[in-house]
Amino acid sequence: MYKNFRANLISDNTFKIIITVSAIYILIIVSLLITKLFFESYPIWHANGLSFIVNSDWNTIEGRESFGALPYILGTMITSAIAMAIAIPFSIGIAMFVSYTPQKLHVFLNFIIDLLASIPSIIYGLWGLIIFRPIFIKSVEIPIHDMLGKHVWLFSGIPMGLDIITASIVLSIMIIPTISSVSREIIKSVPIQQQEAAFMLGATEWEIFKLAIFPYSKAGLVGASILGLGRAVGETMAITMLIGNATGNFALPKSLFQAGQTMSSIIANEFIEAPPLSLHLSALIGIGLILLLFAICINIIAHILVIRMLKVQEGSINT
Amino acid sequence: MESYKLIAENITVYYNNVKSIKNVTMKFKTNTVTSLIGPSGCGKTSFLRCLNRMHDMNKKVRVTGKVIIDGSNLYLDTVNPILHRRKVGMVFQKPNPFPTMSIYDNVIAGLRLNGIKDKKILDDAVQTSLKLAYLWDEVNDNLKQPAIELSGGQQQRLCIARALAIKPEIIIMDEPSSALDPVSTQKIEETIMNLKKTLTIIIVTHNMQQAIRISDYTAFMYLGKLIEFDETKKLFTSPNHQLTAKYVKGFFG
Amino acid sequence: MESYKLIAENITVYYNNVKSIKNVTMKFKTNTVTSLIGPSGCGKTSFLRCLNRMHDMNKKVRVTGKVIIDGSNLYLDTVNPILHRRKVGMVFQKPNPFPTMSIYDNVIAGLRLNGIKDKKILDDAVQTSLKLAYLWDEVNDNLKQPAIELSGGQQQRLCIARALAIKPEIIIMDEPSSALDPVSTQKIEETIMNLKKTLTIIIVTHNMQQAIRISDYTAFMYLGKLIEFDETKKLFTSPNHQLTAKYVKGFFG
Amino acid sequence: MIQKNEYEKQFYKNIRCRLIINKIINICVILAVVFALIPLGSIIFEVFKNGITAISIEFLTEVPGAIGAKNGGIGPAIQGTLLIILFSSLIGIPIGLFSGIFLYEFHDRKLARIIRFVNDVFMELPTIIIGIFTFLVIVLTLGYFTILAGSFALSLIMIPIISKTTEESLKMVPMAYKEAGTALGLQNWIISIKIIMVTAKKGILNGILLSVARISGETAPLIMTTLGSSQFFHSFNSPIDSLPLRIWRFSLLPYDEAQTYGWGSALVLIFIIIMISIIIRYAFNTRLFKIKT
Amino acid sequence: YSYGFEKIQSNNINKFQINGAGASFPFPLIDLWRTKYINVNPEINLNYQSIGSGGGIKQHIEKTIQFAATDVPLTKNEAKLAPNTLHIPETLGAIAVIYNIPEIPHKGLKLTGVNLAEIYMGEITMWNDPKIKIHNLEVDLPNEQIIPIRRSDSSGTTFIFTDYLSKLSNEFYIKVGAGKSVPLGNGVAVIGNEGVTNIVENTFYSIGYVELAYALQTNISFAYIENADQTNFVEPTIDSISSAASMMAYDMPHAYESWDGITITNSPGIESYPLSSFTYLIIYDDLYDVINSKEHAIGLANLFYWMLTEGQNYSKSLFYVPLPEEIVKLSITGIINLKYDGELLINDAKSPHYVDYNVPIWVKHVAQWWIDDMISDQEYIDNINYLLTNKIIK
Ligand SMILES: Nc1ncnc2c1ncn2[C@@H]1O[C@H](COP(=O)(O)OP(=O)(O)OP(=O)(O)O)[C@@H](O)[C@H]1O
Ligand SMILES: Nc1ncnc2c1ncn2[C@@H]1O[C@H](COP(=O)(O)OP(=O)(O)OP(=O)(O)O)[C@@H](O)[C@H]1O
Ligand SMILES: [Mg+2]
Ligand SMILES: [Mg+2]
Repeated sequence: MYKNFRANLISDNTFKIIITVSAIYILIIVSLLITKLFFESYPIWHANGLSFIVNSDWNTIEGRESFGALPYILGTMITSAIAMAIAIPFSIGIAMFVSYTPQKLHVFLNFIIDLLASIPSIIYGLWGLIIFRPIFIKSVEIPIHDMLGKHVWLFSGIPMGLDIITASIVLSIMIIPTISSVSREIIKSVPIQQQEAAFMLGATEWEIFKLAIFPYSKAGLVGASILGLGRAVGETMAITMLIGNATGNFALPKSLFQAGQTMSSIIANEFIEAPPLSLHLSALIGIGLILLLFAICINIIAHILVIRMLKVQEGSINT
Repeated sequence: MESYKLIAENITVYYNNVKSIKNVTMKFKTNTVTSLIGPSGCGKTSFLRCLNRMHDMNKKVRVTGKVIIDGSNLYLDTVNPILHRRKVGMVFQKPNPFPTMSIYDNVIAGLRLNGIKDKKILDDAVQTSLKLAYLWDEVNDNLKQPAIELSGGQQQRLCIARALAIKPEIIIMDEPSSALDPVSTQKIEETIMNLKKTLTIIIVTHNMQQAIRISDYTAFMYLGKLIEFDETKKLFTSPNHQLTAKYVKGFFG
Repeated sequence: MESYKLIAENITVYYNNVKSIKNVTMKFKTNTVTSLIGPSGCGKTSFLRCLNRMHDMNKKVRVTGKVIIDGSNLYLDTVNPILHRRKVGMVFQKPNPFPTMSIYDNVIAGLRLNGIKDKKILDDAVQTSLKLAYLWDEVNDNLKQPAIELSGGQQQRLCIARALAIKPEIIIMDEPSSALDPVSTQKIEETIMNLKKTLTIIIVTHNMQQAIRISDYTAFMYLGKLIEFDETKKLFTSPNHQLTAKYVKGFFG
Repeated sequence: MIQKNEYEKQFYKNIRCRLIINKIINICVILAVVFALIPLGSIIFEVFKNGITAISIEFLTEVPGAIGAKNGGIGPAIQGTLLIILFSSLIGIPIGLFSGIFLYEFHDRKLARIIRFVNDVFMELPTIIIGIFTFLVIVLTLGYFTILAGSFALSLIMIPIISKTTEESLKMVPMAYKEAGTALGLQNWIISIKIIMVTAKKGILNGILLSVARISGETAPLIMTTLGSSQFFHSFNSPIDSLPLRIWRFSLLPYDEAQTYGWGSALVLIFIIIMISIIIRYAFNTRLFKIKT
Repeated sequence: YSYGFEKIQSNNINKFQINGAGASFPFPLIDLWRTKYINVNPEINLNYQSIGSGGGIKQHIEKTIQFAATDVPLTKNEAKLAPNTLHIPETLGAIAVIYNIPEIPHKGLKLTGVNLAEIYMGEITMWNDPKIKIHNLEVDLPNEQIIPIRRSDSSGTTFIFTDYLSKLSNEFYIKVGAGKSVPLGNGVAVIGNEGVTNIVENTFYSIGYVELAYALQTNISFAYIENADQTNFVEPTIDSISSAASMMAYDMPHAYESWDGITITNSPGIESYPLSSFTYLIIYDDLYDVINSKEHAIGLANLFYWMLTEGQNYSKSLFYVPLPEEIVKLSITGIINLKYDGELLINDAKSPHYVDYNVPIWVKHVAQWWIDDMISDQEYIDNINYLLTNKIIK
């Protein structure tokens, strides 16, 4: 045995302490954040109680205040749901494609995806407003509205391009790179032996995915999607530029072609200007708190999903 | 020509543009067992993987040559390798069961793909295949157990069962018994002898006794080249090439 | 007592609270080779992993009993297993070189990561270990190549070299040559005979010929129990137990 | 026992269908790629087309000129963005990595489960809430806007992303490598960092880059923590500028010149992110982890 | 201008940054001042960030910046949180009502405040509604639905606009009211002036309101609005806006008084544009809490003084309206009140107008009422006594 092996075994404990402290840091920050949000929003809970969640009035004028968060809660749910429904298949498609393409195309696609994941949301917003909106109105909204607008409530309203559907689509475009970038890494790290096994059984590419890649990586893919959902739920700038920003009862989502509002967009629209110590400010922070609870719910659901799906927890096959 | 189930012609394999297998040609007769022997790294695995276009998976590998199964060339662009792979079962050097699936699901994975849903057929297939692979007795009351909880040898036998379940016409095995104890090995050998009646078998082995026991033909490879391919008896008793003689003696001596 | 390098006493292993190894006791003399044989799934790997507290990694496994190396019990809470693991080299059933490292880095991983930086020592260690593992000639002009690009057998020999590089006092090997061709196997066996002079070696094998050739003692396990542990000659020629006789005959018959 | 020809019949009956399904899915996948790339390509194209005309040495190095005038540049914004990315990475990357390792190492402990959950929630928090929080906790306590508040806020955005991706990547590393390391008598932290993490480095790196990219485009929290500035960085107790803020401000102004500068800033921002990503990838691939022989 | 307030020379000011934030409306002007003032005093770096009026007020209250700018004066509640705040009118602006009617490709559609209120409340929905038609007989209004666009983010622009509409339409006042963000549901809301301009530009039959500069920069059509006397439809120009401010000058409170509810919308005068507005600099009268040395405080006072005098010359190039002289005087009184740790930054004796302007507006009102016989002599004397006992006048 070599004499100069490091005999210093304390470092293992040091390491344990470092990683534990780092992890607890997260816990502390989040608790602090929740406490802070709760105390800052206390006046609105005190004044309105739970009716804050089910009411839809919104008036910020001094002396006429009335605050209800329902439309924004619904707005967030609907936009994120539509965005996820569009983005997940696209993202996983891209991730699948990237892992099966020839080397050169693969490098190029990776580059593009990474590039796109890094474009600030504000640029997506500008693009959505200036480039996407006019095209979308002309080629999608107006034809659909003319055909179905009168009969189907989903497509009623004025096709303005500043509405729930436009915001959701741009939102999905934004989160596609995030989800596909992470999914790609997950899919790439599925052990090749797994794929060989499926390959040998005469599986088609799709079946290889179904049989060998998906079961192995599904927990990771759910994780990637949650990452995307996180971005969707919390996205502020681009949504604010595109969703039409209705408030109060007008923001209750009734049609895809109607202006809406999400929780983060109303905060973005009004937080900066809400006077200190006002009920308005505490209502906005209250919405922030709801958003937080929202995130918690999403995670509980995802957690249940993952636990159901997850059997391999670590690594591949044990010896 | 018709008596050959599988013909590999002029196979050359490049890894990152470096030749690893050089112009290998082998012909495998229907319902025979052929052993591939040779020192570690000589290209046995690489060659086997050509036989069902397994290299398609890896973009850094290039294969040239022909592989003709039942008269049609697997390497033509117009051919769908999936149709052929069904006929070719494969067992790898390292056991690779699907880790998320139970033992049962692992065995019938291939059948499920082909759209077979009838539970009775599936149950049957599981039982038959596991019995053929001599795993049945150890797992029959625990078929729902995750496959990764099996021991190494058990996993390997599970992989054999999985390959057998799709009823291939050719089966290629890369050192299937290297992780098995002698009893199982012997039984696997019996299985092979048994399967020979209906199947064409190609097997890589380091155990020359095994090669002698089970195979009709033996191929000796060295540094990516096929040195000698002959009837097993002939190759082991009076090889044509010095290299073969040396290698084979190296074992016996 | 003093002549025993390693004593495993009353080892019992539970997987998910199911006993897989039952009260196994074995004593290994200094500078001997002991073979572990037994059918697949009988618990050989599980037992080996107890010898350097490898099961610590898996929370679903519980081990009871004592493992005494050089007089101190590895399973005491006050003992740091890391210090002992350095005395115990281990080679696994499946080759597992570090995939991101080159051949060179793999061999010296144990040294460098333990803080040895002197380039001369490292170079020396690489050369000596690779030579001992009979890999040197195949890779010496390509030490920077990624280890995963080696063939299965080459990878296994690399893992042996890696284990040897830390100069262990005991080396435990789980079917090290199952993926090797006879020539390499023979050389590995020579290595083992050579290492025996300074090391205590425990080896799992399915190849009984190998057990006979290299080992001083042989242990036969069956269904998680130690059936017989004796001098190799004695065990193979006149076993005490019927089971052993049957198993050993199964091979010779 | 299913008979051979019966099985064959089944196979040929189904194979056509399977191949068609496969083909359809392949086509869908390709369509997905194409459809996704069209808008994304369009974004890059627009930014490039509109932004390139703004780029000049003066634009990259000077403080802003008067709004609407054709002189000046975004020097302070570039400097500020680089500094903020640097500082938030200094806080965020180690904490993210270490907490990711914690979640991996102690994955079944109760504490780890709680923290994993909290972390997932954390990841979903709108960045604007993080901005509000930092404003309340740091800016108001200190009494001034500072790069430190901004970096703290952005590090809070990075940490959960890095932590999550690190854990996911580590989980993908086969146990066999951990076992090999353990058998070599290595300490746990060495196994974790020098073996497991190095094996998983691609995924981890990807997470880090994703988080850096994410924060470098953040606007909302910076408005509340660094305010923005038309001057270069000169002290830790005054506001600092950054590119997203600049883009935001420019985009809200009526002057054509401001619009052009806005696109120019966007182009510079994207360029910076690409450069950071290339440099980090390069550094990781060569110096840090490839051990010289 | 000369108000006896000379530039105080100070040799040992280090390079010093003055941070301000607030309304987006004056941002281009203040930013231009930043680049010009470098030549006047290179030691001072001005840094102004547009985060919205409310944002500026909030940061002012929290004392994280040295000064703020706002389109809307502090309300009573805000003033309570930030006592001793000075309001210093800084420049003048106006809101243009922009529209996109392809059939009328030029500016000059005539609208009354009531029209606007009804459009935004959804009571007038068609462009060819008779209530609009009656003022625009010379053009052919299309039979199309009106799409009203408004600001989504809370903003001073919306405040001024709704303040005007509330003054004109009682119904609007009751249903909606005046505020930085109001519960308007009709139409679509967009973030920022630029957003509103952009959407109106690209959406046929839409109407919106933006700061004048945005309308002028983009050459979009904007409407003439009926004046307070209902005698004329006024185009927003430098003169008409300036007139609106001048007409109100003598009703303005002093810098240190409450400005709650003070606006110059619907200002009288035949040529006054009714959607005009001040923007204000707001600053604590004692700078001790926000600046760390007297030298720097003096530097800031100098800068403010320069803004209100020479600085006004730069307004026109950016479509801002220079403050009328009456208002400049009013603003200067604010600067004179600036203190550092209790010490006035300039000497009283040097500023003859200081005393002049030290009479609170309500005193003037009381005097006016006494002249008009609206209060008795006794009441008037009581009032003067009150002023003396409370040391408001000496
Ligand atoms: N991780 C695990 N979880 C549950 N059971 C396990 C696990 N690993 C092994 N076992 C069980 O423990 C028993 C002994 O396994 P072990 O791997 O020790 O056998 P072995 O003698 O090494 O076999 P082989 O020769 O096939 O490698 C087997 O029945 C196996 O199913
Ligand atoms: N993925 C790969 N990339 C680069 N080279 C490879 C790769 N796989 C194998 N090789 C090289 O090709 C040669 C043949 O390897 P192969 O695995 O076919 O040998 P083998 O005969 O199966 O050996 P063993 O008996 O050890 O399994 C070896 O020299 C090996 O280094
Ligand atoms: Mg091989
Ligand atoms: Mg084993």
